[in-house]
Amino acid sequence: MELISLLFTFVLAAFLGFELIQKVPSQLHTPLMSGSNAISGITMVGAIIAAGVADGLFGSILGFLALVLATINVVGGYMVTDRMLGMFKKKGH
Amino acid sequence: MELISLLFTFVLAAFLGFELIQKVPSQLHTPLMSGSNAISGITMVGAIIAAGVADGLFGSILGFLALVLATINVVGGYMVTDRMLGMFKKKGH
Amino acid sequence: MQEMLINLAYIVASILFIFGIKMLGSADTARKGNLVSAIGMLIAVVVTLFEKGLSYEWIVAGLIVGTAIGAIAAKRVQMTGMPELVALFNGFGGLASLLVGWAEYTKDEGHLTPFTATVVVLAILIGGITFTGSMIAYLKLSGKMGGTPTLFPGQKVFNALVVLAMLGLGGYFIATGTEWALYAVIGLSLALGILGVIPIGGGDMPVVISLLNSFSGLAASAAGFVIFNTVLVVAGCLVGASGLILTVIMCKAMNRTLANVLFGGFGAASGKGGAEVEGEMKAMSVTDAYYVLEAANRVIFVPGYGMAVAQAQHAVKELGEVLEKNGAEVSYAIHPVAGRMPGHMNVLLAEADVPYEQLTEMDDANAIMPAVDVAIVIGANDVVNPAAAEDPSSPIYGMPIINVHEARTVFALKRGQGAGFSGLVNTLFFRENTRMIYGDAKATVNALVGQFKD
Amino acid sequence: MQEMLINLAYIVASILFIFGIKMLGSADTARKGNLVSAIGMLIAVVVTLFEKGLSYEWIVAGLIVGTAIGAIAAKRVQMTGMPELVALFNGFGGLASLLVGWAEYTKDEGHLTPFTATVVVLAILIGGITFTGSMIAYLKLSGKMGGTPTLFPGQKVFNALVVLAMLGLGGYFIATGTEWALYAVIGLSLALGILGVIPIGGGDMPVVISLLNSFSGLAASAAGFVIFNTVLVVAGCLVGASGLILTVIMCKAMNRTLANVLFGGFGAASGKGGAEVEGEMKAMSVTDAYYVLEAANRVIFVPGYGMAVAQAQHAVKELGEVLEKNGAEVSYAIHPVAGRMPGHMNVLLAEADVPYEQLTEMDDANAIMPAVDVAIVIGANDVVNPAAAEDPSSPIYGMPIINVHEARTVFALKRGQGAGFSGLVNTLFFRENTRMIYGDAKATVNALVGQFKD
Amino acid sequence: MKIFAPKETAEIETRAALDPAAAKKLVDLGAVVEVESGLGLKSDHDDKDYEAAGARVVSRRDDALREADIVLRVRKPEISDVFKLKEGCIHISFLEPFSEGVLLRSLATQGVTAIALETVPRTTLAQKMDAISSQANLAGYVAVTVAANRLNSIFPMMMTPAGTISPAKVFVLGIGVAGLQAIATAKRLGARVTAFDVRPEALEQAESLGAKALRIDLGDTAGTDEGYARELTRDQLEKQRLEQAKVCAQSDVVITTAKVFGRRPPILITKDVVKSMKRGTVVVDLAAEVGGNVEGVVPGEEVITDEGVRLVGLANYEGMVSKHATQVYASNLANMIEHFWNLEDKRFVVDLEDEIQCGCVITHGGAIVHERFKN
Amino acid sequence: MKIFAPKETAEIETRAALDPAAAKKLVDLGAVVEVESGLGLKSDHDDKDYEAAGARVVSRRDDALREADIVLRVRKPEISDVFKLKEGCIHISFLEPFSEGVLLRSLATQGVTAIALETVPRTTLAQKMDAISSQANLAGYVAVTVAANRLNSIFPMMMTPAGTISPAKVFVLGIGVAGLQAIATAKRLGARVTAFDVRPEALEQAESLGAKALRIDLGDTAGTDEGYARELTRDQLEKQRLEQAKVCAQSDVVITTAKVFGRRPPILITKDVVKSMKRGTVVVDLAAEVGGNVEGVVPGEEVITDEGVRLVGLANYEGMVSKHATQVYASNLANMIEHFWNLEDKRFVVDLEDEIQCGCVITHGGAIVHERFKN
Ligand SMILES: NC(=O)c1ccc[n+]([C@@H]2O[C@H](COP(=O)([O-])OP(=O)(O)OC[C@H]3O[C@@H](n4cnc5c(N)ncnc54)[C@H](OP(=O)(O)O)[C@@H]3O)[C@@H](O)[C@H]2O)c1
Ligand SMILES: NC(=O)c1ccc[n+]([C@@H]2O[C@H](COP(=O)([O-])OP(=O)(O)OC[C@H]3O[C@@H](n4cnc5c(N)ncnc54)[C@H](OP(=O)(O)O)[C@@H]3O)[C@@H](O)[C@H]2O)c1
Ligand SMILES: NC(=O)c1ccc[n+]([C@@H]2O[C@H](COP(=O)([O-])OP(=O)(O)OC[C@H]3O[C@@H](n4cnc5c(N)ncnc54)[C@H](O)[C@@H]3O)[C@@H](O)[C@H]2O)c1
Ligand SMILES: NC(=O)c1ccc[n+]([C@@H]2O[C@H](COP(=O)([O-])OP(=O)(O)OC[C@H]3O[C@@H](n4cnc5c(N)ncnc54)[C@H](O)[C@@H]3O)[C@@H](O)[C@H]2O)c1
Repeated sequence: MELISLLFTFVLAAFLGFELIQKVPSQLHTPLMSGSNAISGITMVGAIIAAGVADGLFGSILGFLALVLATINVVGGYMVTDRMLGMFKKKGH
Repeated sequence: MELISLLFTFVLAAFLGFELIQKVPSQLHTPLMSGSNAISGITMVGAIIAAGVADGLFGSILGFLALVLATINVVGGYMVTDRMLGMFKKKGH
Repeated sequence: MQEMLINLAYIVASILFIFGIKMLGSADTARKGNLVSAIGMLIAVVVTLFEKGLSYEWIVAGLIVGTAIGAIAAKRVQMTGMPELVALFNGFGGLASLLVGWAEYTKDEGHLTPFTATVVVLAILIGGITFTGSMIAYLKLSGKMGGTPTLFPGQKVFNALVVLAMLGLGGYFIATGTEWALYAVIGLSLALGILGVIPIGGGDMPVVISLLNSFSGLAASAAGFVIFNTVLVVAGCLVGASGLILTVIMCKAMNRTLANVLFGGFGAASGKGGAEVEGEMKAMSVTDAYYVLEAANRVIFVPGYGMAVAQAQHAVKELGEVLEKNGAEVSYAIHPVAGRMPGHMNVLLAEADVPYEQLTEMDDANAIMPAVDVAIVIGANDVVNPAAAEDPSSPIYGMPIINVHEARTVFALKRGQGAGFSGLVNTLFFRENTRMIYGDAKATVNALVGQFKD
Repeated sequence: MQEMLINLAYIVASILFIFGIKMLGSADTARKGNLVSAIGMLIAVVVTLFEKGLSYEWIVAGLIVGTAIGAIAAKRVQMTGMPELVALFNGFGGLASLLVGWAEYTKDEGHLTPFTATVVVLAILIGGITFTGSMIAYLKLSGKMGGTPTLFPGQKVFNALVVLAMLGLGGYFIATGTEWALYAVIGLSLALGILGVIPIGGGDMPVVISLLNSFSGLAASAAGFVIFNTVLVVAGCLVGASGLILTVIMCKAMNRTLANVLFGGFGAASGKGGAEVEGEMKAMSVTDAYYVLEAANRVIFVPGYGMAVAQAQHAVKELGEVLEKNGAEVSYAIHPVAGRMPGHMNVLLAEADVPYEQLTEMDDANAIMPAVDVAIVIGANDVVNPAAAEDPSSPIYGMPIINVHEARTVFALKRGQGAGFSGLVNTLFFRENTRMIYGDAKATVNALVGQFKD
Repeated sequence: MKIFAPKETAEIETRAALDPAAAKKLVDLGAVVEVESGLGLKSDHDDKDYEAAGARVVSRRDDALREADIVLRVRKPEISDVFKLKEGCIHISFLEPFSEGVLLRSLATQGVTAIALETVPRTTLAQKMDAISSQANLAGYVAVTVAANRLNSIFPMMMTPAGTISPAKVFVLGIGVAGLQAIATAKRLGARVTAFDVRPEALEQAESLGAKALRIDLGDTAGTDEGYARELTRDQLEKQRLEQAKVCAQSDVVITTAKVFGRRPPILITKDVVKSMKRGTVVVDLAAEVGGNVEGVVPGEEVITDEGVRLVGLANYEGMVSKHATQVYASNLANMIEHFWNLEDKRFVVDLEDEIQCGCVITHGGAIVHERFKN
Repeated sequence: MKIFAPKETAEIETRAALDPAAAKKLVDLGAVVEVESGLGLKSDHDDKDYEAAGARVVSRRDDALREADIVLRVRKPEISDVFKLKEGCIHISFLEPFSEGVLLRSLATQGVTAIALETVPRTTLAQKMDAISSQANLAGYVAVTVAANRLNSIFPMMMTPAGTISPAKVFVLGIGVAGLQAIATAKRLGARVTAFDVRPEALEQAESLGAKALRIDLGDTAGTDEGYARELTRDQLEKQRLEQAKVCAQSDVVITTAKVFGRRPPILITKDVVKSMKRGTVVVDLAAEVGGNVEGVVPGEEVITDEGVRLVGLANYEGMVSKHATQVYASNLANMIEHFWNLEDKRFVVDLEDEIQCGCVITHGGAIVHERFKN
């Protein structure tokens, strides 16, 4: 059942993802990509768990590496996106 | 966890429901209402289970009644919606 | 494994519901969308029959009876009777959810977890309101009950008390599991459905049904939590959310708010006390204006000097065309002194190629005004100032005007609070049926056109 | 209870992600959207730290190192270097997912359920491709590697073999749990990321990154299945789906298909063999045309008799305005014999109030044509027939034409296969860079305008 | 009441004070309407049309003048005609009250209630009877058709196989009612139009018709309360002339419409400026009849300067479209009579308290009653 | 090669065969260009303008004619002028080849290569040298400005405080180049335009300019290969006249442009129809010079019928906008010369095989070479 619930969630999230993005003005393509790249850094949550609960040094190292990388992705991703978006002076739409 | 998954599912479905309906032409308001009313007859699934697994006559009767009502809702709902939609000659959009 | 398959089928059914709802929202695909969602339902129902441990006699009987009634009703009904039939069906769905919740309670009696107790109460409560509310809507729509709001003194307070009692008893049941409290909740929810709908006028019933439809979805979703069934949760919630949005859209098309529809009737009981107030200028967003225009059958444009300033004539012409394509009858009422030179509006509208047939002289326009759904005043001011007809102290008293205030709804497009050539205050903008759409007329009209094309 | 709270927090985080993505899609709210999603991320991360049984030394170290590197890189990067930085970050995210999958394997070694094994393989496989693919994209974008496609004979077959091997070994691992198979999958996925991206030109890298971003979301989602964590599944899947849509949108803005972008490079290796073919007329939908126009910086309209027949001048003017508002430079190229009388186009465009400054004579239009992103041919035919310049046997050979075929992309708006006044076949419509948009010109142009206003 | 419309006596006048439609309207109000035979000939209406509308066609003009309670004309009456009117007769027409002191005194002496259309207040309410506007409007249109007819080239732009014809440049000076209509008409024909006026709000109005407004900073130039322009100072005029001269030199057509209420119109275009214009330029002066905005213009004539510039100074532009000019003029009069008509008594009620009448009744009860012309 | 453009001798002609711009183009091709002094006076160009363009201004017309390799004119030459031309001289102008047999023979005898602009093929390629089109286009515009000037009322609709002025009804008969431009111009001015032509595709073209097409079913009426209309049968004409008469009776302005290649234009509007028209209607006949589409029209004049209908039969409509008419005419000629110019030899290459020259060279090498005029 747990698994099914996850699948359900997965399917609904997929549809929601499709519906959310409709017409994106071209100047937003890159920031949007960058911003959602930061979200994909959610794997950081997995990395924390992996780093925190791994048994054995090897697993811990893997987890540690995963965490470092995921953190870079998240922190860097959000900051870069914000910088990009900061550049757009509102064109007075 | 099971419960959390259900909640997750519920939340995602809610967002999806909001996103799905955007601009509906006014002549479709009634059919759309009618069509989604038919979907809300999904409680029929609950009714089947209630009618099929109830212990005690009272529970069975409750379940039976629920099933009859839900079935009316589903069958009637879909058929009426279809009739309504059949009436619209495509205005040649 | 079997459970796995059943659940996978539920996922498929949910996906079909999603597609179904989406397709129902557009004219080209609506009918197919209904079919798609029906297939989803079939899958969900058939698969459920494979659940372990079901005894089939009740089920088969229930299915047969329900199918027969539903099919016959749907076949027999007159075209004009459809809305009330939907109300009826909707009520049945709500009642079914109530019964499912109740049945679950009878099964687990006594040893309900707080969570289950909560969702049982929710399913019963929402289902009950949906049921009786839909019944009243059905009666009002079918004419078996008068369409006028039923009002009595202290109604608001009384209803509020009923709600409080219901919630209190529900909480009590969840906390203690006391049986009578549940029955009381059932009773009160049924009562509330009736009490909530009787003060609403017959004309507003479609909105009420849509809202109750949203409720019945939520009730199904609550029933899903009761029996831990995902497809119920998902489908119910989809209907709950999309139904709510639809309800809001329907309200906007009537140029009303949901609160106004639901509680407007109460106002009718208390009102008519105070003196004639000045009113206030009510702004409206372009999107909301779209919903009103989308539902309008007769639209009249009243251009003025502001249209010329904004050079909005081409945009106006296009909005006219779009409205016509949408099925509305469109004309342009030209006041003789609109603009700043004789024939100012003619020059501009001819430039935009508005057909001569659609240009209407003041008197002809005024003759049809009461039948006009929306009069769109585009940067006109003096020429639609009701003071000319109503206020003998006004310097323009006696000048014939275009009586847009007699139209059902007036949209006044202007940039701000600017006065017209004669510098007078225009009471039109303060009227009950007037909505201001602020901004440069060209931008506003273009935005409206944009709303139609998406 | 704690677990419950954590999960509720995850739900909140997911909701914030949803809002964040939605807000990122519109210029007014994008920056706030990014903030909203960042808050969601913060909540998810903080809450995870409360998970039971975590040992914190690795975690704290990892967080500090990662935050420092990420922040410094983001601060230091030049504006022009941002896209490659995004590629780099994206690669890290993919690698992180791979590592999470791997770490989970080391923990459960040997006693993986088939399901867990499957998702571990998926997380590793997608994560691996994302990682190396992003790295190549990074190198190409930053100029550390040449932007030209790297091609070698038999590339297609070789890559297909790698894919097959990877899938086969993945299946073998799932079935048997053999360790080396997993390592082989890791290696192959890393290789595939490289192999898949090197044949793609530098100019297409943004699309590749967007696709890989979608992949990294899926990898995260797979990792979520590995550790049974809902927020990972939801957020990852949201990114996966929305990233895919975004990728498709980006392709359309380049007037390409995704397949063309991904595998187009291969074609370059094989091409240029056959004789000059006639080509075929390629139709395009209004929506796809919108994506191209939306991204265009310079647009030129070339009206002809068909615009007059359709009376599309007002619509064309409006499209011009909309394009200008969108930041494009717009002009109208008037061929001296366009239409059916001298000055035919002038009359119509003047009626629609197109500013004289935007009317361009043939020679001036031809001078800028190679720099034009989109030339929109509105019901013109003879006056844009390249045969006049290229085919000495043509009866119109020697007549100067408007060289729309030199523009990057040509949209030809006409109703069907109708010839022009002189009855000639027009090879323009068969060219590689021409897209036919069939239908009455006015309807088509109006539809295009509609696409811009929503 | 008996309403009489005599034929116009000025040779140049093609309009009439009544057309059949307006006559019918007055008949419907309950008046007895008489028109002089041949009244509508120059505006394409013959006697039968008036008869069909319910009017009586009379030939004995003097008798009719003597008996009439209301006399309707286009132009000011000859003094000899004034003395034929009976006491209490209401006389509605243009009167040129600023220059016709003797006429006003005669009207007063005769006991006539004389209404001058020139001084109808320019309020929103009075616009239906504002003949100055209705005629100026047509004059603005005619100015352009006359210019198009005289110009050696065409107005619209055309990109043709034989090269591109660039659009004519039209400069409109004075953006009152006539100027606006001139702008609109020239724009319609495809010209590039520049316009100038001393009143800043008029510039916005020109833009509302798609013209380019020439904005010259002249300091304070607000109009009078009646909506007419005030005279400018010498410095202002100089600066304005300079800027205008530049535009004039590039224009193919120049149309001037600037009037100042109650005075000689200002000279906007001096001889020097005319000299600087291109060969073939057409200058249409709508103010020519009252003095002209252009130096060298001869009222009622067209002259071609040595440099090949044509100065058009016609006297009666609106008269060139006499049918419509008559239609709107007659409608103005009928609207006025209807506005002040008492339906029960079937009579025109003179009421000097009324804001509109206060503005336009010049003589009444044997005296000049209008504030402005009392002395 | 020496190219010479003499002054036009016809009093009525205001156009010239060269304007400074075209002269410059020819000079740039390497030709020696001579123009007769005063050539451009009526089209607003003086001798200095031509000199500035690199042309030589000469006064001795006869000498120049004798020496010229190419002579450019607007109208057909007098026979006396023909005999001044040298052998092999290329003469480009309108020639009226269908009626001017003697002239053609003289040109042949003299050994002149005479090009008639009337017979330039109406193909897409040749359009840049098609003077019939370029002039008809302007004539169409002028027809409307003339009508607007003559009409007693205005074209556009106006809803004014003094009532609504309804738009003028304009009926355009014959939707060739001139008809189309007339439609466009009348539409611009705000008129309601109805149009008719026997060629069905022309009706679509009228609609593409916003006019209402009068559709009469006449059976087979396809045009000739050259794009000109074919003559109609008697029955067809009758039916057509009937339908048109109805529209005419309601119109304020009627413009006729119907020509048939090489023949007298058809009578589209008979005396009876003219009688049925409203007083004040203006009829502009663009075919008047070659015979007219309207019964009662006097070429070169304007007559007013007893019923008050004005029949305008001017002879040279395009000449009323002589500056632009000259510009496009000269450009047509320059385009033609450029098209057949050999840049190395700097000469006009006569090549009767060429599709265009085959259509428009009438005489060459001492004989009439054009198929159509050989006998
Ligand atoms: N027709 C004639 O011959 C003539 C001649 C002279 C005077 N008049 C007088 O002019 C008046 C005409 O009446 P009317 O109703 O046409 O105009 P109006 O009373 O002058 O009102 C124009 C309105 O348009 C609005 N506006 C201005 N620019 C705008 C823009 N860009 N977008 C949207 N709205 C804009 C202004 O409000 P905001 O500033 O708030 O936007 C103003 O309230 C009458 O009083 C008439 O007597 C007429
Ligand atoms: N300018 C002049 O003075 C003049 C005079 C006479 C002849 N001509 C000749 O006319 C030609 C002008 O060339 P051109 O490029 O302007 O036009 P064209 O070559 O005649 O082509 C017009 C095109 O428009 C399309 N079309 C027709 N109606 C349409 C509608 N409602 N919506 C969309 N498309 C429509 C037609 O294709 P579909 O049928 O497939 O839609 C046709 O291919 C030249 O050959 C020129 O020589 C010009
Ligand atoms: N209330 C109404 O309904 C109504 C009716 C008619 C007119 N009006 C107002 O009255 C105004 C004037 O009307 P009119 O057409 O009779 O004016 P007019 O004929 O007296 O003058 C024409 C124009 O010339 C301008 N002018 C004067 N001196 C000038 C100078 N030195 N340089 C340039 N321009 C100069 C004036 O400002 C005016 O705009 C109108 O524009 C209008 O706003 C109002
Ligand atoms: N290929 C080109 O580029 C090119 C150039 C110029 C003209 N053309 C074609 O040639 C056509 C004719 O040109 P034109 O203007 O010189 O024609 P025209 O002056 O010879 O005749 C004018 C019009 O009168 C019409 N007509 C003849 N008899 C009629 C009758 N009895 N009733 C009503 N109408 C009648 C003709 O059909 C024609 O449209 C043009 O419309 C165009 O299609 C083509």
